[in-house]
Amino acid sequence: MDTAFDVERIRKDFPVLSRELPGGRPLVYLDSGNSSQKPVQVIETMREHLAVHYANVGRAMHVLGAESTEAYEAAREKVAAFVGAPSRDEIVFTKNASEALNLVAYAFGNPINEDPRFTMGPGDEIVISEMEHHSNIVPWQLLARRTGATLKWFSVTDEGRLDLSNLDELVTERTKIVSIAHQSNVLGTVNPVARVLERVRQAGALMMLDASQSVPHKPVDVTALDVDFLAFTGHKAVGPSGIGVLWARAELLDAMPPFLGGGEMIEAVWMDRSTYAPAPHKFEAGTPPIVEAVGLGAAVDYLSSVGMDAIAAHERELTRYALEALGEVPGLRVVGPTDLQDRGGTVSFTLEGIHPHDVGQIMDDEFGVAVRVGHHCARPLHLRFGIPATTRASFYLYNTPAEIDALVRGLHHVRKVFA
Amino acid sequence: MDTAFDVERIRKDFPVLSRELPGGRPLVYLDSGNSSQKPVQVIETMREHLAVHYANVGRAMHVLGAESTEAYEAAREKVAAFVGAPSRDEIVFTKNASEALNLVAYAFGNPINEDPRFTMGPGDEIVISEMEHHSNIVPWQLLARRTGATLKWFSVTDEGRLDLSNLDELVTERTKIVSIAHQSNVLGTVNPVARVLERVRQAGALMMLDASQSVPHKPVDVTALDVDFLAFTGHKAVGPSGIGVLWARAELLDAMPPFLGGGEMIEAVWMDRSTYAPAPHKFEAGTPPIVEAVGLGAAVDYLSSVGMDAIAAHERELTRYALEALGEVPGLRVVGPTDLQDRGGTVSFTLEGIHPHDVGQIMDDEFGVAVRVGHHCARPLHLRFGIPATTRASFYLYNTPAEIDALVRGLHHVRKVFA
Amino acid sequence: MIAESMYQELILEHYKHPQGRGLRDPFDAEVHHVNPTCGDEITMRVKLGDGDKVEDVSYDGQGCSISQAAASVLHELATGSTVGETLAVVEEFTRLMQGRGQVEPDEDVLGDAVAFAGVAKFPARVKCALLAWMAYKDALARSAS
Amino acid sequence: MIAESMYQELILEHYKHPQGRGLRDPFDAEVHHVNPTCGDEITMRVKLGDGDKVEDVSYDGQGCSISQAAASVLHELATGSTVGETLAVVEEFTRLMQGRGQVEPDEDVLGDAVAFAGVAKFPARVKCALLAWMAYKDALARSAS
Ligand SMILES: Cc1ncc(COP(=O)(O)O)c(C=O)c1O
Ligand SMILES: Cc1ncc(COP(=O)(O)O)c(C=O)c1O
Repeated sequence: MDTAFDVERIRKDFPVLSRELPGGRPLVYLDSGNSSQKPVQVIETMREHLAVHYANVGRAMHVLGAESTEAYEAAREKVAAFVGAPSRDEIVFTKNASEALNLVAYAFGNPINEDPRFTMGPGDEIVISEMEHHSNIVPWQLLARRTGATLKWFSVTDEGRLDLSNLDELVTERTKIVSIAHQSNVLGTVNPVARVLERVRQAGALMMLDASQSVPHKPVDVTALDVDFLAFTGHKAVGPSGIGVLWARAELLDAMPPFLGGGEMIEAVWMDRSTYAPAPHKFEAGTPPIVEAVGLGAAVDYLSSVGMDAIAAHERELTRYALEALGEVPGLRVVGPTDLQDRGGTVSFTLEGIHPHDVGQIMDDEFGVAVRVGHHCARPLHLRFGIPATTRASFYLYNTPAEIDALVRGLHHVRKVFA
Repeated sequence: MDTAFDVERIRKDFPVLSRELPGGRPLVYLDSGNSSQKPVQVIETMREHLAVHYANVGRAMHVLGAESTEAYEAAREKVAAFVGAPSRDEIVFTKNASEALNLVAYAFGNPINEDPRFTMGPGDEIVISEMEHHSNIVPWQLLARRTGATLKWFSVTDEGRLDLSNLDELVTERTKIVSIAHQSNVLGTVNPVARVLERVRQAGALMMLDASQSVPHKPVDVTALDVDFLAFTGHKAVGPSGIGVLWARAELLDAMPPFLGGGEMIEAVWMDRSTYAPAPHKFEAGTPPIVEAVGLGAAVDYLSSVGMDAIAAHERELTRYALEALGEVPGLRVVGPTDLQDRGGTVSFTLEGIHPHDVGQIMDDEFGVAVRVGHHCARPLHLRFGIPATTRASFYLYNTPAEIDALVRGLHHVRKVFA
Repeated sequence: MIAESMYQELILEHYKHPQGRGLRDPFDAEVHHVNPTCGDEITMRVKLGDGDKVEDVSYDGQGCSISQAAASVLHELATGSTVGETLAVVEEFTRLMQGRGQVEPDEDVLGDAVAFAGVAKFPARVKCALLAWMAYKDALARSAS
Repeated sequence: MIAESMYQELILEHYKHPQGRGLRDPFDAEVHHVNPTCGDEITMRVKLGDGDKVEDVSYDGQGCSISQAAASVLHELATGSTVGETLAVVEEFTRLMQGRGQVEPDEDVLGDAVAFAGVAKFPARVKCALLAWMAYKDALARSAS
């Protein structure tokens, strides 16, 4: 392992990692792709804000209001810097990645809207992929049903890669938006954004990235990616629940109709009409997740202090180690790339003749190994591979090779139980 | 004051109340109508959940997942009991009251929907009131614009009461939904729900209550109120930011189309279609505000342990005291009822010749008195009274008569500064 | 080990050696149930006889050990009993499963099915345990009509 | 007292005794600006002379002490200066106001307007302080065209 990266020191920052589970089992947390654990730096920042700096933001003119607003807006600034956004005003706080994806989907085909980029009706097309999380499928299905537009999708190859062979037929001048995962939450695959984007630009469409599984794990720079929208979620990035992020180009935020209406997203309100605040506030109706944004600010500070490059390198080593070790378990089949090329630290697999639900439960019950089992909110991808479910181990900065050893030991035991 | 109600003991639960502001000022927090402070019971519950019980909910099969899910669903049960909901499945967690109001507004006029109660188009009518918070105005304006329906509203009398004189003309068989505040966030007025509801039922329409300002302050029972939808928000009820609640009758939740699409709101997903989970999960797309819901559960536990009747009685005494004391400040005019009949602990006023922004700033700067100044997200109500802004003092369980004395002292000083 | 509360010897035994598996003729009703969230499936046939007697419960399906073992245990309990008796068991089993681990199971009613008590603590698995039992209830309703 | 950083004697003085208030003829351009979030309003007229000279800035409006005093201070600073000089002040004033209290004001450029430095710490008040100054900039642009 990278010697500069002191995983034991990092583990001390995460209180739960030294927790003993009922029955005296140690915790081996390999479910960060589902949601990550939180360092004491985030927890304490939130506790302190709640205890002595809390008030509503924006509206209040007193000391607490000013402190709370400052902390909330500082978090926006931190997040903007973290993903390389040209302006903090391009960062919209949502409750999770799903809301961010829906916010963009609802911008299309809204009769209120006049910008041609966001009109949507029969004949218009939306393109997603077969490896998407439900949160990047269902909003577009609902949009297609509301507007009569057509939903299309990229297939996935047997190796778990985006099938780009029909890119030019899929993305055409009828396409209004292409939305795909930056990194798959099942396969670990990192998608070739630049190649897709090139075609999207030719077609004159917009492009969104679901970066829920990339932003927490490696350096992501929206300016370098050059896409139009990007969504991610705080709870997978050592931040709290209840906070997500939509980044979008300023001019697109300007062009989009409002989504949720209410306090703080307005400029002036009469009974019969309203004018709206400039972005990002235009999309932040009501009291925002204040403490959660502040917590996310502390989370990106934490990740930055460790270093995103170092985190990515650490996860790469863990993935290499895991792919090797899992390869030796009889009957185990990895679903997704088995090499390290363009893949992150998420490894899903099947174990012959044993249902993942049984794998997961015994791993937890007997070894304290927390893996995720099921379709991981990517049912169409599992249908594509003809399997109802997989077992998924996902790694983060606090995981160790010893934990992967525990996983493998557990799998051998599971095989014995069901032999 | 009520002797059984030990406000000094309660104050000790709220860390910020013993905080000294810069310059050695004590904090006099009279802005709970904007957002309330948090007791250590809520803060600690959240801290502990984040530190040692956190994982994603619903999907995970390991110990942490089970603990987190249990805590999240237990919070739903607590909230259901707190507002007298017949079933915990009628409690939908949102990010704030605004999302809850928008969720219901987006249920109307959605081409996906087939239930006649939720169709909406030209000729259909929506009824709100002139005293609404922007969060109960803008969603309906946007709905009217999307669908071509007509937005109408109740006027407000000079005394700050809902003008019901034209109730029968306003609410007719063309009306599909009536949405009004249970208690005004500016006037303090508690609206006559039963009288309006009677007419709504005659007209065959649905009725929503914006209970953001009532649920935190007095016993509220959805079964007794007998309305169809009710929204409130955690941060005004000693709970965290990032969490709100929609209560709705089970059969209406069933009839409504989904709003946000994504993980956890589905039953099964194919690339081209999906089936949806039963309510409440149908309306909780993506990872919910887990820790925030758990915090809200602790908040309603806290409020219940003090007793909502006792809290209401305490606030009533504070309001009586404040109305009397403020009545003696020269040039001060209360906007809203000046008696205690059907009114809560929110008192807004103007001070002749002095702009509320100046009042608020000097109160804070020199006395540490936190009041809210502006239009309090109720601009149409201020337009109706012909004033750009008011100063608002709002009380909660932790406030004392001495704090009202400080407010009054401050106002006298403000008058001197600007004399 | 906590595992023992869930993967009882009896459950594993039924999973590895399912009783009465396979679809048989004759039957009064056949139903097909799916748990869409995890993909578990079951096809179940019921044959009723005189005096409300359950003559045969035959089934086929795929899924985790819990769902498969539950079907096997159900077959054993139901075959030869009366409809009334089995409905009482179904009801008690459902109550136990939906009790989030807070319900004290009635062993006299449940018999071998009490082995599933540990499942109730895992909301994600409750549906697996109930799949066959809900299918059975459905099949009974269809036989009657 | 923190108040002193915001309600400077000078601000209160200008608020109570506004300089140059009232709309006057002749003028080259008149603008009306509103701060919709707080309702503050200002109507402003600008009269330019030879050599880019600002001959008169006249105004009327309503709002809080900060917005009203800002107009009065602006009147004093601008009248008699050149357009170029006043634009430099507007720019520095804007920079100060949008600096969230982190910007060190340049007193040489700002003159009396430095009294508003404390406002920058209160985002809600920044718009009040800027209302007249933005109106002035707008009026200049319209005079020129
Ligand atoms: C009456 C009323 N309705 C709605 C809201 C909106 O609540 P939130 O900001 O939590 O969405 C508020 C508070 O801001 C309110 O006072
Ligand atoms: C790829 C991907 N997209 C979207 C989401 C949704 O994120 P959230 O649940 O925070 O809305 C997730 C995680 O659940 C994910 O892994």
